[in-house]
Amino acid sequence: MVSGEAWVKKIEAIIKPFKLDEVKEALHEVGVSGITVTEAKGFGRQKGHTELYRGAEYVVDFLPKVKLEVVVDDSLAERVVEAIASAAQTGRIGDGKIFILPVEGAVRIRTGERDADAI
Amino acid sequence: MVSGEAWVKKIEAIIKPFKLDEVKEALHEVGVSGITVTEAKGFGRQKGHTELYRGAEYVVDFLPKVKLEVVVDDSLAERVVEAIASAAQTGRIGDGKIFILPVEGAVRIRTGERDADAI
Amino acid sequence: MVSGEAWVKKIEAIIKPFKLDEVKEALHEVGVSGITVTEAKGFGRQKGHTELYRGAEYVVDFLPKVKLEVVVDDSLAERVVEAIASAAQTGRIGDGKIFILPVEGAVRIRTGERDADAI
Amino acid sequence: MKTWIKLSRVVAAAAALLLTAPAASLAVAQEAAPASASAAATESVAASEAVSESATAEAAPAAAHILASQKELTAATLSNANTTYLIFCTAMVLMMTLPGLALFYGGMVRKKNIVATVTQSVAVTCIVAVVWWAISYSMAFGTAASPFLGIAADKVNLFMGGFDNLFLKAVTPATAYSAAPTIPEYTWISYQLTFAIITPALITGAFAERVKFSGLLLFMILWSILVYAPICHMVWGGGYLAQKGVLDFAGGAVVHCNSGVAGLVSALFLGRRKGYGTEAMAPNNVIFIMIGASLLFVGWIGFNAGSEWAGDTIASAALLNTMLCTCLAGVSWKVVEWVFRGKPSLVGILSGMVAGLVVITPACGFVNPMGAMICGLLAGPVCYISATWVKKLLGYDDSLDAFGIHGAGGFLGAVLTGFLADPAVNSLGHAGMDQVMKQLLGLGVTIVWSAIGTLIILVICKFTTGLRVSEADEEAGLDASQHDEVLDH
Amino acid sequence: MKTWIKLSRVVAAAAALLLTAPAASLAVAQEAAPASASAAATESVAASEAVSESATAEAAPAAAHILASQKELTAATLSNANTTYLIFCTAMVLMMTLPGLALFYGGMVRKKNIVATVTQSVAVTCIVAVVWWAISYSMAFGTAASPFLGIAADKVNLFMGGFDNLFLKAVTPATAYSAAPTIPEYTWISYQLTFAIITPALITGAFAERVKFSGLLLFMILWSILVYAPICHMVWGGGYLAQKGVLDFAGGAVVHCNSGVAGLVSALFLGRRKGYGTEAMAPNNVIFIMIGASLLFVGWIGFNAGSEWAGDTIASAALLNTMLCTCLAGVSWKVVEWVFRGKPSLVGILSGMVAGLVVITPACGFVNPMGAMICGLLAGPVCYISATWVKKLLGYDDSLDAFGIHGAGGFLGAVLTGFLADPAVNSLGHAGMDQVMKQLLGLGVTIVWSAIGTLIILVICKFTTGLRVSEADEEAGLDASQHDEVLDH
Amino acid sequence: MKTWIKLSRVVAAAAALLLTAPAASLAVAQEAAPASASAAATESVAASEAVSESATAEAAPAAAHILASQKELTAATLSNANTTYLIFCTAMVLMMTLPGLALFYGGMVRKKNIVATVTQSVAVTCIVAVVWWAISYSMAFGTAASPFLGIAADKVNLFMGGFDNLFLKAVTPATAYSAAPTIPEYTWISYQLTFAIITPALITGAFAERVKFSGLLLFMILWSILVYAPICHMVWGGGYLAQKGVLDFAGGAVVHCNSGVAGLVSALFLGRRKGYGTEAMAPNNVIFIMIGASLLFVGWIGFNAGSEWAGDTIASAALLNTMLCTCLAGVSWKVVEWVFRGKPSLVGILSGMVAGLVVITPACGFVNPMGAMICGLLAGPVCYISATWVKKLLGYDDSLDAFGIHGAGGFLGAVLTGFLADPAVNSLGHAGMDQVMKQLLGLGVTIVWSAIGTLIILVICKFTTGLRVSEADEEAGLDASQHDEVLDH
Ligand SMILES: Nc1ncnc2c1ncn2[C@@H]1O[C@H](COP(=O)(O)OP(=O)(O)O)[C@@H](O)[C@H]1O
Ligand SMILES: Nc1ncnc2c1ncn2[C@@H]1O[C@H](COP(=O)(O)OP(=O)(O)O)[C@@H](O)[C@H]1O
Ligand SMILES: Nc1ncnc2c1ncn2[C@@H]1O[C@H](COP(=O)(O)OP(=O)(O)O)[C@@H](O)[C@H]1O
Repeated sequence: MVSGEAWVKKIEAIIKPFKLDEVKEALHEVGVSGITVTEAKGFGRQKGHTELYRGAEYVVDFLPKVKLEVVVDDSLAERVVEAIASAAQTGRIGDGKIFILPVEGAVRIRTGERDADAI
Repeated sequence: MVSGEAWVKKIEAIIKPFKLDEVKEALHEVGVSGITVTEAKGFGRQKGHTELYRGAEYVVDFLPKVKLEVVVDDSLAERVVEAIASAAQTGRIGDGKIFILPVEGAVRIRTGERDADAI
Repeated sequence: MVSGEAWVKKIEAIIKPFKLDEVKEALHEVGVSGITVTEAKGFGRQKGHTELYRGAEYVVDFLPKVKLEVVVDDSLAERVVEAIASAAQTGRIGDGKIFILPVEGAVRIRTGERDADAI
Repeated sequence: MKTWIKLSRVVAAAAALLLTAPAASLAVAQEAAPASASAAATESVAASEAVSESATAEAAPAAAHILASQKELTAATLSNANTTYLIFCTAMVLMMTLPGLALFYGGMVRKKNIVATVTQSVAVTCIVAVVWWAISYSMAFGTAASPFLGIAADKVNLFMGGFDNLFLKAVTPATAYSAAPTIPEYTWISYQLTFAIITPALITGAFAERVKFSGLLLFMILWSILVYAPICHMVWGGGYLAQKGVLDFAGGAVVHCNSGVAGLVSALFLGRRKGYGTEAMAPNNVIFIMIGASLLFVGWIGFNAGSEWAGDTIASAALLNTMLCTCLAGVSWKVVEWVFRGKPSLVGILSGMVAGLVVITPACGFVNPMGAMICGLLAGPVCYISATWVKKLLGYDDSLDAFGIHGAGGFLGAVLTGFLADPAVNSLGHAGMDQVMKQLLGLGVTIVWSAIGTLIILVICKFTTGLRVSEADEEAGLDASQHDEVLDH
Repeated sequence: MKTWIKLSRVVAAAAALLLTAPAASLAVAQEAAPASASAAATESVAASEAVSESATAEAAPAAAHILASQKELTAATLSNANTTYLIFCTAMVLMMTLPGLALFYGGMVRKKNIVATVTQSVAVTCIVAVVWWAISYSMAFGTAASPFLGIAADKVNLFMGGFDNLFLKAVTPATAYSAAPTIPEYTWISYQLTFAIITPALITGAFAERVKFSGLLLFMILWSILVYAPICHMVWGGGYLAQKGVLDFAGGAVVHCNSGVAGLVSALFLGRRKGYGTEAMAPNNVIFIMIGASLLFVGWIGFNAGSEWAGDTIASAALLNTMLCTCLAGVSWKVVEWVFRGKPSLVGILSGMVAGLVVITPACGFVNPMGAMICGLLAGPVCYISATWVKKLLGYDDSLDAFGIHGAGGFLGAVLTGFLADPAVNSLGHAGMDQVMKQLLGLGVTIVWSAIGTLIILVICKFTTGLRVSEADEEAGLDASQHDEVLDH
Repeated sequence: MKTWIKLSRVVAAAAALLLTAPAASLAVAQEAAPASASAAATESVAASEAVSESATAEAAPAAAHILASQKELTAATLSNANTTYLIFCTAMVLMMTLPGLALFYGGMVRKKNIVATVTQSVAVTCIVAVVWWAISYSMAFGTAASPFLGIAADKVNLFMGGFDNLFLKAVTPATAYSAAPTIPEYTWISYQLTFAIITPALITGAFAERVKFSGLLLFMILWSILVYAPICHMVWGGGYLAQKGVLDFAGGAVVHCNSGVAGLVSALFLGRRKGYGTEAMAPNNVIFIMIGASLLFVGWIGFNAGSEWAGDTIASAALLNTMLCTCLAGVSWKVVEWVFRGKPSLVGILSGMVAGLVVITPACGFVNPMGAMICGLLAGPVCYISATWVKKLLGYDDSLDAFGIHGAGGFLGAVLTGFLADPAVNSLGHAGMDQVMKQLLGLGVTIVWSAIGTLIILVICKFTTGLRVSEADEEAGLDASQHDEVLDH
């Protein structure tokens, strides 16, 4: 079953946490029915802050981000990317990134359905 | 070293949290020796709930899930998928998904071993 | 835009939490400008511990790990892998793994830049 | 078949409880003769009360246990010092439940049930206060003046205080309760309310992670009325057990044994949690457990030393005994655990401390510090065994050890009181086999009443509100399914 | 345009507040005649003070409300029992703010603001103590001896205590405050300080998640001096409202209505949080809310019963009333919520309990337990409506319901006191429409003074330190932007 | 080589400590003459004790410092008010350690060590209580009747109370301690126990994140006996420093300077944590720090005002002084931090408040409010400098600033007491250079005794149980390696 051919894509997006609701709405409109979200910390161009406790200095350059994973049919991928990109944008540094990865197979655990049917 | 050829697969599974122990056991039996687990929130067909605090309504449609990542040899992939699928199944909505992704290289940090030896 | 061709790689590393700062420094030196980090639990050769609460035994074989994700140009991938591998190494069991995955596209949300420009 | 297993467990439990009956009846028999003497003594005490009390009210308030009635309070009898004492003890015992017990229990369940578990302690507090005001204070500390269901008033008074004081209607700013004649009854009601709250709240530990919220509320209302109030009256309200000379300084039987047994019956009746024994059910937050246990410790000073209702020598003994027994029990549990488990755990030391607090509760105002150390030395190992080995052996799922610690510890403490009471500390105390038999009588009656009462109430709840959530709700967690409110968003 | 909306809201608020003015002026008019009589009475009381006090000081300390002055304290008049009482009440009320309120509010905001929210309670505590020492104690509890801005001393005294006691310079180990003549003034100052701390701290609930730290500090300093001290003096320092016979046992007007109104004005002035109504703003940690609310409950015993300044019968009534009203309000909010929301929530029960605590505050030392139950029955639904429907309707963003609960609850409690006061509990209490009018007068003056004072201070802050953080800072969270200190690393 | 560095550090520390010796010996010399006079005075006081005490027991309890002995307690001498007072103070000081200090320290370490850090406070509480009962109470507050190691009893009594009261065998319900003759000795023992608990518990801050649990337990047992008990006896048990007229109201030297110095020596002896200075070691939970600091503040009222052992005028002064100094120190630290760090932090304000609490501890019952404000103003900056710059400069790793705050603050407070004591507040107090010299004597003796005693104990532990965990265990965290119990599953 592991086809080797990637008709399905995984879109990973790192966004600002307070944009999650808007992005979810946008994805919903595009027709995405499933999303998985993880809390993450991001390090990038956006500057963090310095914490000082009783003389000890800690540079906190990891900022809170949210990581979204959406697996969709190839045909939908571009629209998903655009939906995320526009909903998550503030124009300020640190808005985040979207990555597209190939997926070779998918299974819906409840039913055992495979690949395109599974997502 | 980055071979470009994907003899190794990464199996990602989003499952219900209380199924983690069973899935771990199942994977152990199949011969998987390493698993990485992250807490996640899932949005899908399974309905969440609405929270109301002093008049303000919050739709909590992200439900707690656990994300498993297992990197295995191509030959083991199908068995791993099946082991997860059967151990994580409750038959109720929200059981989750399994995705198979290609991996182009692997390293064991401790020893520097590469690819198949590393996992 | 989704090229299908993977000129860009995603390096995933599972490391010991207290090595994060060192690895970050190492990546910085190699020229990596963005990293995403997630807290994870790892199961592997490294042994966990057993917790006993009032007679009930819980085998805690998932140990705290940190998962790093770095998306870089193909050309940089090998150096990134080496940087992580050497910075994260303690030589003791449980040091973790590095995986290389193909990426088919990337977007910087703030600007809409694509692929290599986006990372 | 499942029902069958459940039934058989309940039967087994009933059988186990009946085993205590012989001890109880034995004790009753033994007491038959002295009882009349004691009754006579009681009367003569009552007769000389007017005299003795003005002279020694402060010196021997525990004597008032046996003489339950409302008294007039005047500017002359009011003591600001004692009232101050009891007001603060009220605050401290309240703190034991909120946030103490709520956190102690909340930290021990899995994360998906923490909000629900905490809510149980909060809701029990609210609902019991209302019931106390409406009904149960009258039943616990009233004096029945008229027959009830054809039973003569003085017989009724053996088991409950009657219904003449519903809605506190007989209480005024100028009344005091006979046991604490220098303190306004308003404060007495408040202080006793905090005991009436924490006792049922302790039972929630046996229900945890699977009980339906509506069922829990109904259970608690009925239990407060049918189980707590009568047992409280029998021991502290001048009822049957008080007259028999049972010693229970701050609630070994009334509070701990009572709630522990109710917890055991409930745990057996509800059945185990889904996944019990196979799934990991480690505490979600041991820091919350620590905060909870610490506030229990601090507040318990108001519980134990407070049960003297005055800051005097007996209260001082209760204070020191409480601190010593608790700390030594923490050490003794730790040592046992270190030996058997390989490493000492925070939850272990804290469990030992709570065990010590429970064991010293009935004894604290009767024993001397050496007695307290003996209690502490035994508290750790005995409750360790009860909460680990016995629970495993019998296979019931008393999630947070309401029985394992409070039931067993309360029993142990009550028995030890009979062996260790030192008249130099408290003239009402007296050690010896006869006292031990009295203690067993008190425990037997408490256990039987509590077990039967709890069982009846459980059956009522099962067939009305329901008691256990559905499997899917249990899997999803009570937080989401019962309250639409989760800790992590 | 935004400014326009903001302005119009402020105007609307001002209008709403003025609606209360007629009631107030009406009450003032009604009081015009009896006022002189009352004043006369006051004088005669003052005259016979030397006699009456030694005889009845303990029996009727609340009378001292009207007689504000410094008294000599000697070994003969000092009461160790009462001093003990008030020292512990001080500790308990301190615990209400730290860690109580800090956690109650801290748990309710989003995670990115928890540190900042908690810091606000801590910083307010520190800064108010210094201001209290330097200025506001003198203004609240001093007695002006010289004219101020050309106003005669006795007129000044109607509104504030003057500046003769700045830096506590007139306080010695041998002075007592007339209201509590058996207790050293040092303890009185400490106890009252805890009230002066929690009142402004309550307002931070309306500021939450968007206020600039420096702006908050300036606001709090000015508010302590210009709003809290005068209102405190008017009601408790023997000022205008005390003389008018307004009943406010522990601070329905002084503390709750006052801070609630200030919160409303502040919320309107600051405008809503970014994302209000669209973004999810669920509490970050309901367990912290529970700990906070529980410690508020426990500490409130020191607040309410403590306001009798002695552990006597009235304190006992305040204790029991506080417990009953709080618990019933928890139940009544829960029931309303269960009906309208489908499920009861932990935050709901806790909110109900806090509402009950607020409502009983002015009444606790005047009503009987039945009165307390009436307060509790109403507290839940009324504050539920105010904190949910009214807030939604008016569209202001009072983040943590400083107004919704404290404003509305304080108002309700003060009015109910007028209806329910029972002279059998407290001879100073008296129920009836005339008393209700007095209560409305007290509320009217408090509301108007608080609203106008707060508005002036907000304007001052806006144009000096600034009041609201930048949009980017609000997005990033106050923890990072104001304190460089976040909960999760 | 590593050992070498370690050794050299220890030597450096010893040298540093010896620098204080001249001050001490200077003071000793200065005291040589007046000492005999003072001793004579002491005797005469002792002679007239029977008379004076019944008359002035309440008025001047601190005088009893010098007169250490057991007294008879009768119904006539017992004060319910004072006993009530001390029972609650006991509960409050207990709360300082559990859960206060446990959370304060637990929140400051990294997440992998939180359980272990908290366990340290809990375990110290348990173990010290047992040691107190068995040995150290006798050594601290007993009176040696027989020679020890050939030293005459009266000489022994200068440094410790002897072994006649092991296992509390001389304590009965009818005894009181001479310093608090109106309170049962049982309560006295309990109250003093809470001090004996928190002092070593404070030291765990210097051990944090690298100490072996078994080593810690052994250390604490020995330290309680060899360091705490003698120093406590010297200052509060009528020993050498009491006779020299050292003023230490609530424990500036006995508790804070003592534990701070022990912490410094321990930190130097153990060496730095792995990764110190390179790895991020930010506090895992500032909210826990806030709860801990707040409960320290609240409980400290029982610590400071409680050290008067009666709710009187001096206690009132101690109460107000504690609140003012604490709050101002919170402000003054914040200001310094705002200037040097750019933003004020929650941990900063809380550290300032704890610094203020420490500084006012020896002074609170001797100074007036203005004096307290001076203490507060200095507490912030001085402890800020000590906990940040000095620590950095000297390079030792006192993880949670046991020395930085308690050592420095205790020293500062003790010295300021000599400058600021106001006889109007407490007739035993007296300001001036002579008193300052006495204070330096007290500090010198405390520092030298504590440093040497601690060093000896550390060496013993190192070669028996071991003191520091292995590198791998330190990396994995103490929670997993010492207790098999982690916060996050
Ligand atoms: N090369 C990369 N690999 C993985 N994650 C990245 C990479 N670059 C950026 N990120 C993630 O995107 C977030 C935002 O990136 P940043 O450089 O701060 O701003 P911008 O998105 O505006 O370019 C980072 O915090 C990090 O989580
Ligand atoms: N297309 C998808 N991409 C990523 N994750 C998905 C996707 N669809 C579902 N998921 C994840 O799987 C979980 C279960 O999916 P759901 O639709 O609720 O039920 P079911 O698994 O029964 O189809 C979701 O909560 C989400 O975490
Ligand atoms: N096959 C795998 N797939 C995914 N993660 C793995 C795999 N093998 C190991 N890991 C991750 O790497 C961590 C370290 O592995 P482990 O076997 O304990 O030691 P080592 O890295 O020394 O071989 C594990 O805790 C797990 O998180």
